[in-house]
Amino acid sequence: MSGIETKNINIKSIVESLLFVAEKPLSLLEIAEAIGIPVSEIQKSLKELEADYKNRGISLINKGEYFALISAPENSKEVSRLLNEELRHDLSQAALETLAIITYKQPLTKAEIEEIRGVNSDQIVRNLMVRGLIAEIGRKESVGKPILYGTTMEFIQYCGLENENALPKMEELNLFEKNDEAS
Amino acid sequence: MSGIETKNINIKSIVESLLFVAEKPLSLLEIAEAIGIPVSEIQKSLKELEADYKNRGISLINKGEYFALISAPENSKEVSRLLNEELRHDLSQAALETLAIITYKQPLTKAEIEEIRGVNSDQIVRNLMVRGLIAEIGRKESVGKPILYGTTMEFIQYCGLENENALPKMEELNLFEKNDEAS
Amino acid sequence: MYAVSNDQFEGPLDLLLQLIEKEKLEITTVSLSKITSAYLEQIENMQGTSSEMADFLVVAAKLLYLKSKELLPDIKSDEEEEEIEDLEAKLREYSIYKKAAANLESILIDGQRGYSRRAKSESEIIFLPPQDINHQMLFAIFQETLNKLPEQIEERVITDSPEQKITIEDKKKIIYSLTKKKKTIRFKEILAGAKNKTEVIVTFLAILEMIKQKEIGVIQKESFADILIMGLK
Repeated sequence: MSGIETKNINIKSIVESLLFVAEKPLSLLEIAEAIGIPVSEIQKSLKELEADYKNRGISLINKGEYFALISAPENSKEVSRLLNEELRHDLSQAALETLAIITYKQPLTKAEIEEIRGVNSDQIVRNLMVRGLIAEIGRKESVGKPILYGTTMEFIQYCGLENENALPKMEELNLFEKNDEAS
Repeated sequence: MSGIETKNINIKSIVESLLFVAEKPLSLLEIAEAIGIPVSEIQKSLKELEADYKNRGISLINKGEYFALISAPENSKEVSRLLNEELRHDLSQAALETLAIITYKQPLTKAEIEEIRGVNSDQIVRNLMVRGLIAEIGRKESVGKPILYGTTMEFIQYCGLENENALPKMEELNLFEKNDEAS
Repeated sequence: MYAVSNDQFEGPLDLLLQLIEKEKLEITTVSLSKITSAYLEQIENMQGTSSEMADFLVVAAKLLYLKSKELLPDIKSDEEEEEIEDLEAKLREYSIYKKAAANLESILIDGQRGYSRRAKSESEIIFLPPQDINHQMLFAIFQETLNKLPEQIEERVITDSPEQKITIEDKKKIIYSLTKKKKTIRFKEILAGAKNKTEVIVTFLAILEMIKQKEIGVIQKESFADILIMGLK
């Protein structure tokens, strides 16, 4: 195998990795810059990837200069069954705990939620968002500008929290505030 | 192409789609239920997918019955550049030591971890939980039903492994010379 | 992590292991006995909360038995023998996990890491609140969660007043001057002023060394009777 071919194989693999992890569609330029090679060298890999994905569960789509991986449209029935599965169950105790923390400490970041719960909470925060119970309500003015979460208006109303008197008094929360400072 | 073969190709494609869209690792059962076929029919597809992903930008990893797709570890340099993430690991010696114990002895309780380390490990266990590298995976059937800890898929992913079988066996470690590893 | 001058260690077992490795020894009872003094020296200068120190002292007590057996070959207790064997076995086990940790570190330093997909499926957000919940229940859950928070370790800040460090050398001088003043002193008397377990251990070591150097002699009339100490020089 010649050096050029090896390099080509690697580029295709890297392009695939980048498209896989990306949060949003990537432009040719973004891909090229992340790899550190000219745009012209990306195009061939994208063509090859497209061919590789024939009859596969992943498809490569493009809109102009932008490329993204999606799940194969013909599998949409099973995909939505899987994604809806979790929504059919009521909230777990861990999810209720997280929801309670967000309700009474909002706005707060995921790191702050994790600090209180002592466990990674990615999955639960995501689940509460999909259920329309919490939402991103801003960014914290600190390093990395992390997302701040809060409960949705719908949830506040549902719980009978919209009346401000219903929210816990500050004294009741004092214990917690103290812990917060000490940490 | 016979009907059976077509069906087989479809299952593989669906399994791939499901793993692709899933927000957390999927168990064999979850995959089977979303497709509506027996677990036994999933396993073959997973084996095939694993083979398909050789030298590709996507890898199939597993922890026991759970499976997930991740970007190929060999492309981590470019991926971390795209995601603007630090690639350097930031685990302390205590964290590494605790992770090593949990990896080889899981499931085990905090008391058992402390017995081996000879020191209190509250804080270190908590930190590893927040990081998502370990998790509560059950309760021990003994007095007080203490929590049992184990490593997570996140840990396997963080190490760039396919699964924990890729780590050296306990007996093999015994033969390692400390200086060898440091180099 | 504990640090004494330039040395860093994760706990008593780590400290033992490092001392043994420094001397290029194998993990054996003999090695443990050889590094006893070095171990005690380290913990004498260590800063830590009392519960942290306790972990180190439990090991120190076992080592002291070895040391005392070396100096006074007649004393031998099955229980202590067992504890030493247990310590040796634990240290062996720990050393294997240390290797596993080093191996893990080499894997992580490699920097090969898998990343999961960041793009989230465009699932429609549907309002799906938990069933039968009101704000009282939610607040109760909130308080329960807070109660589970680990207590902050304030002990470190409050109780860690700079303790007076006492070395074996210091203790020997004190015992020597005591034997000058009185012909015999009771072991209990010497220990009475000890402020913590470390000092008890240091005192005991000092006595053992002085016996070895024939600076003092000890008499114990019967088991559990008070030990009498007298100066020989």
